[in-house]
Amino acid sequence: MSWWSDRRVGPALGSAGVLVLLIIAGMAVYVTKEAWPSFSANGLAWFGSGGDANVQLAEIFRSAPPFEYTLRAWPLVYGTALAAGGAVVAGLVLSILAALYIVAFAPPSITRILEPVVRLLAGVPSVIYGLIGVLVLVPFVNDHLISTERKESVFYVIQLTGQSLLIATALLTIMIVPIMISIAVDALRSVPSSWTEGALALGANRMRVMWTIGLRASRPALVAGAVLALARALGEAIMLAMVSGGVIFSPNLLDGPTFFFEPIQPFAAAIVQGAEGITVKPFGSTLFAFAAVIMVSSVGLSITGSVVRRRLRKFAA
Amino acid sequence: MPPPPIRRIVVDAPHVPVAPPEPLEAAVRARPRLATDAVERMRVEDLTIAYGPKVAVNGVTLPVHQGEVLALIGPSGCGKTTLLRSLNRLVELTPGAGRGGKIVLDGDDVDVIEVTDLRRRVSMVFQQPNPFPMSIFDNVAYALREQGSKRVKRSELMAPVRSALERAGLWDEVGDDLDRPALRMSGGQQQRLCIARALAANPEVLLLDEPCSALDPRSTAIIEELILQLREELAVVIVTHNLQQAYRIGDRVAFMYLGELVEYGLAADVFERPEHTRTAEYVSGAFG
Amino acid sequence: MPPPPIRRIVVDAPHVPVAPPEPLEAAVRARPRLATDAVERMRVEDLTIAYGPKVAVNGVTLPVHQGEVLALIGPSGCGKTTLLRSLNRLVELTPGAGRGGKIVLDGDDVDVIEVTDLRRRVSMVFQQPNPFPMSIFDNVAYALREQGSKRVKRSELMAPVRSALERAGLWDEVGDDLDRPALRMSGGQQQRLCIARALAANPEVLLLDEPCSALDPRSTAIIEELILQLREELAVVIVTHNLQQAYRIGDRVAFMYLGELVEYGLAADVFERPEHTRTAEYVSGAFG
Amino acid sequence: QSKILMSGSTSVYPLTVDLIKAYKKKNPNTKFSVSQGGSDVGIGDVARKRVNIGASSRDQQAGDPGGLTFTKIARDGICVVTNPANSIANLSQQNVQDIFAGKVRRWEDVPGSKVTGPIALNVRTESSGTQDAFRNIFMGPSLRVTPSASQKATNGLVQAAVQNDKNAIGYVDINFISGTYPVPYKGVACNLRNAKSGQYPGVRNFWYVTVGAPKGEVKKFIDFARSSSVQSSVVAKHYVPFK
Amino acid sequence: MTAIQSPPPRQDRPRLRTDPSGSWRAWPLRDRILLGLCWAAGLFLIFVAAAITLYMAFKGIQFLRPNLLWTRPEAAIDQSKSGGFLDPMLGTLLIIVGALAIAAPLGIATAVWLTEYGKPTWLARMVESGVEVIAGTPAIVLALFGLAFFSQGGLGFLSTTGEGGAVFGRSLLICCTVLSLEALPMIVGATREGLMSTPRHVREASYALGKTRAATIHRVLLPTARPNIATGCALGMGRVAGDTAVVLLLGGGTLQLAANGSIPGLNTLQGTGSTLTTYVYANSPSGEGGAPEKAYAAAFLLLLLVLALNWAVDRIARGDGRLGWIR
Ligand SMILES: Nc1ncnc2c1ncn2[C@@H]1O[C@H](COP(=O)(O)OP(=O)(O)OP(=O)(O)O)[C@@H](O)[C@H]1O
Ligand SMILES: Nc1ncnc2c1ncn2[C@@H]1O[C@H](COP(=O)(O)OP(=O)(O)OP(=O)(O)O)[C@@H](O)[C@H]1O
Ligand SMILES: [Mg+2]
Ligand SMILES: [Mg+2]
Ligand SMILES: O=P([O-])([O-])[O-]
Repeated sequence: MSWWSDRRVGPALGSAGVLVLLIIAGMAVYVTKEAWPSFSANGLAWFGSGGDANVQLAEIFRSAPPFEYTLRAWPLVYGTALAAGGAVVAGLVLSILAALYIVAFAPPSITRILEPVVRLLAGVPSVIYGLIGVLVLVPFVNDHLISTERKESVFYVIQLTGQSLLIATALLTIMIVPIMISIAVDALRSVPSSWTEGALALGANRMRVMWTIGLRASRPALVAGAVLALARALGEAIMLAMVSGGVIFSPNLLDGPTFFFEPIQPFAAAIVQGAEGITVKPFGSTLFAFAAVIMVSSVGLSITGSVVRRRLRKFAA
Repeated sequence: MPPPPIRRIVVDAPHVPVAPPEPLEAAVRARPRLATDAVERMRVEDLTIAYGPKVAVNGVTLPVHQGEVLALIGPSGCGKTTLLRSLNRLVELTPGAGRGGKIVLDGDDVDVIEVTDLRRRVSMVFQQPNPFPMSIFDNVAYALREQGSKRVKRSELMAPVRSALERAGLWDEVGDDLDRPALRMSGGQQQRLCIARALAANPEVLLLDEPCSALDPRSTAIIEELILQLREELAVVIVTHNLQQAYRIGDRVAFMYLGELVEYGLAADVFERPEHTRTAEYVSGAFG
Repeated sequence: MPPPPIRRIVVDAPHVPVAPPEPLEAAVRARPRLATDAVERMRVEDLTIAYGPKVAVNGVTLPVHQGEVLALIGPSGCGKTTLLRSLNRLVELTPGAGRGGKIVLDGDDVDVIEVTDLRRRVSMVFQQPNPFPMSIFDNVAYALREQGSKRVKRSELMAPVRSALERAGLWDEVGDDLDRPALRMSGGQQQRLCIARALAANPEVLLLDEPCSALDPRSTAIIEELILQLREELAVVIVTHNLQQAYRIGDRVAFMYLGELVEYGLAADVFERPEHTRTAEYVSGAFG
Repeated sequence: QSKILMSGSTSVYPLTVDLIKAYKKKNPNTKFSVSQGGSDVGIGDVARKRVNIGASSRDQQAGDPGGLTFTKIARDGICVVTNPANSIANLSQQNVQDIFAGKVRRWEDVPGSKVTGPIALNVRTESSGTQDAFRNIFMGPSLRVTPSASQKATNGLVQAAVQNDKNAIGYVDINFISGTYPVPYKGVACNLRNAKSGQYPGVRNFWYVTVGAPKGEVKKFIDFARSSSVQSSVVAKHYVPFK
Repeated sequence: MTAIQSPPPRQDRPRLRTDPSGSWRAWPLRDRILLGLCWAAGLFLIFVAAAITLYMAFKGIQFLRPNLLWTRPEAAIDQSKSGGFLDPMLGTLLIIVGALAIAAPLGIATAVWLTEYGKPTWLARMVESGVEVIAGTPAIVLALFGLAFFSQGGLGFLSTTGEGGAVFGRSLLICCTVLSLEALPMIVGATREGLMSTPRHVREASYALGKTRAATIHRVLLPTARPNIATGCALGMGRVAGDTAVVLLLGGGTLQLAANGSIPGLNTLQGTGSTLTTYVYANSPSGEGGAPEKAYAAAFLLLLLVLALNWAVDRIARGDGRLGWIR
């Protein structure tokens, strides 16, 4: 049998794919194993609210054997959802407009600038976003946007320092918007030109063509983009750890505009924040539980996203 | 067994007259000469279109008459589609496409007509049926809705949609369920839907780019008949690679080769008494 | 001005004989009848090919004779390409494609022949010229080299490469610079290069899928002549949508419609005395 | 040729690097590999025998794995810091406890404050040695820092927060006070001199942690670090000798 | 007969129409507002990118001293003595090269298998989803997984072992291994894109000449897809260079590259170290390094690296204007 026989090369290449699967399986097993004590000690109440999560984490950290695991992680769930959800909603609007602009309306000279710009924004390391956040944006917001009255209005509950939902969401939006733009642009560009030209030939203007045909046909891709961006937002750790406030807190919508200036702590940021204590058994297991939650949700999201995208491919053909 | 002798294509040979398609011969001979005073709807003057450095249409001058069907023929890549798409300025969508020369619609340069207006007046049907992924009704109503900026009620649109479907000979087949997705129709129906969609805006000129090439004989026959009916109300330009079709429905035929207009004239003249060798070769099937 | 009368296509009408293409008439008439004892190289028996639920070829039985050109004609989508691709089992590459029936090469079922062997013996040229992005020499030598390797010395390969290029009539044009990238050649040259590439492995059957549809008349003529020369050494099957071409070079013609073989016979018979209405309609240009 | 693997506290890391430099001058054949990750990482690593020495900036506590020996190698000051715009003359232990426990929430209510408005509290995360020391020394075992305080993962973040906000207060390692105002505690200014002299009470311990008593090369290195000459030359530059 | 003679071919190039949208003035108000918003979104993105680049350039150039580039970082309380970032730069390079050396073969093999073989289908679909899953798994989760996984017995060769064979489990090599997972989906995606965009008839021409798939891949497909593979690698390298979380947890946190083990070259990888990202992190207020000026200078270098990789992607893709594979 020759070296270039398919019977030899096919399985050899296929084993690379199998290796990928093994890695994922390993990851799921290890993270779950490490996280298990935290989940089994709390049951479903793990996701509920009650008590102060900051205090609970401190107790977990300090506990002597037999270890303490009690945690009500709702504020973390809520903080994650707020930051990621807010970023995805803002990102959806921004990315749709920007994608339309790139595909249909920008002069070629600006498209030539915008494409590297989008790629650059995707490529800027999160530590640089964090650096700008913590050294520029946080002091700015603290000095100019949060009045003393506003601080005093809530200071028995939480202190406002500039590290806030607002900055976290804004930076997160900038970080995920390139993914959404790239998917939206690809989708808009792959809308069959027979449709767009057909609409143009009927005398519709180009904006209407993009709305009634382009975006309509790209809806699955927009959903897929949002889903993938959401997965990315859930997992962003370094930047959020740097700007999101360092205290586990659930911003209260009833506080009006102050809501946006209240700190949050998403799961991923909490992991970075607590990383120094990872070897302390109950605390480490709690951090792994955070990771497990992120892992399960992002795996779920990316599978959803790929299913939607596969649908899209079928539909485009 | 020895192979049969080789039969060469004689390139650049003097032309030999071509017989018209047999089944139609009688009808063609009986056809009255076209009036020379037919109203000129559009006129292409010294038109040149280039995609970047590649010249696709080269100095073509051509009139389009009301009440006639103009058939554009020529081998693959000779610029038929490009010429057609320049008539409603669709060619401008291709990045890098440039235009020289002039196109006139009813005496106005097409460049000064608002482009969405122009495209409603000079409507186009494509080679592949391309209904939008919406209901039949929404497809036909598309041009009507996009005309104004306000939302129009469905009931108000019903009359024009019905009339367009009737003119396209589709009402009897689909009139009872206009909410069906257009993509569920058969190929021939889809193409007629596209014609109906183009007709809904009451165009003055109808452009058709190989509208039957993806269709079966029955659908082809229906659409050919439809085109002949429509020509009473508007000017029709049709691109086709089916020479018999050009002979059957074209009142005038333009033969293009390598971007240039080689021959233009009445259908019977071009097919039976072509002036140029290339035309004779092409209509006799030596290439293409 | 009243429009000229409508000329209908008469669907399902009794057939009317079609005249052969005028310039070639004399040659065709003079052509000797084919010997009925021509060696049968391949045979397709009750072949059915489906892409998922869509049946593309339906119960076709067809012999392929040594020393003859078999021309497959039929409207777009009727399954010509699919039939051709099943002869060298290329169709198996399409996911979801399924086959029923039998294909025989020199008495062996193609399923029992090693597939890489089969494809060397039954070689194929495609509609689009598709030379690989390498030099002319490497393109032609591609089939000669061992799987995937580049080790064989150039000098050893020179003789067969030269012979293949000569048989494809390309040696005179490119023989002096075989290291030129193949993609820099003209379309007609590229297509002849693809033929040379297919010939290099000394196939027994040559399949051609609309090899001239992207070419100009001069290249078409060269390739047609080439095909007629090749048929002396091997069996040729050609798909074409140019009826005149089928008439010119086909010894036998098979007309397919909607996946079925409607008519099969000597070229003159199919074109002048078709047995079926559909064939008559198609060769007279009523559709397609 | 022997090799010592170390990991642990980020606060102890600069001191460890200095100690190794000094040690290598006399013992060039000993190889070191030092990584950082936090006090608990050091303790965890050494307990699992991944390293020979774990560095810790916090004292041993009940939850730590058994069988570990904590050897003190230096002491380190912790300062309560405010923005330079708020140069308070003095804070008593009561003041500090009230502020950090959240009892007093306005600068108006803090004697000697130069600013008004809400107090912005900056504390360290639970896993940090500085936080541990602050709790033990300033707050006492029963009082806890208010949970609404902003928890910073590092001294640098506290420092930056205090630099940037005139209403902020926090506590940092004595080496991170630049750009802030170190508040005199119990009437004693927070500086290295007062810490060395023993007048300044806010002092914590740096430990090298081993499994069982130090042995062999490890013992040699730790003994070297604890020797009075090294303590007065290397350690005393930025830290407080442990004796 | 009214045959019209075509005029001789024109010599001048036809005039170019560059702005087919020129007619927006005639649009309804609603559409003009939307157009305005589109412009605003596009310009906003340019503004953000320009602001980031210019701010980092301003700060970076302000603080970047040549000697920072070739002095080694030191742990020192006194910032003037804490050295430059030679080691983090080398660390970044090592990690890029190492991660790519693992991800490229694995990714290309996976992509080729998926597009060219893909049998059995269920396995292919699982692998496909697997790659998606890896693409969607956050770095911090990968880092924690690495922390738990690589300190297992038997994996000591990746880092170093303490007494009794306990595996230390943190090293540059482990960073490379984990980070290769981040680069993997990009390489797989780009390679697949390249393979799939190779016209079907090209590979069929090869099969039709009796070549096996393997031979076709080797001689025809991989050479054709080379630009895509290079693009995927460049994007993957950008991703690896920009990662902080993994190196923070798995890099060991030494400032200098600290070799471990006896085989020269490999021992650097087996040892601990830092990269530009962790250096920035450590010297930003977030770390204990406490030298924001140096953080800015290093961040500027990091940004230059990202820009260079972007430029490479642009060059490789020859501005065919695709934004794909950013994720
Ligand atoms: N977007 C484009 N960019 C560059 N060249 C193009 C483009 N579109 C068409 N061309 C070239 O312009 C020439 C004319 O193309 P056109 O589509 O008008 O031919 P056609 O006569 O309609 O052919 P067919 O019968 O195949 O439809 C061709 O050579 C083609 O390669
Ligand atoms: N990969 C495929 N999957 C599904 N259906 C296919 C596929 N390829 C071809 N078909 C369908 O099979 C039928 C026959 O296709 P085929 O390409 O053989 O036609 P053809 O006669 O060669 O047409 P043409 O003259 O346009 O080349 C068509 O209806 C086509 O839509
Ligand atoms: Mg065309
Ligand atoms: Mg075909
Ligand atoms: O010494 P720390 O653990 O507070 O950094």
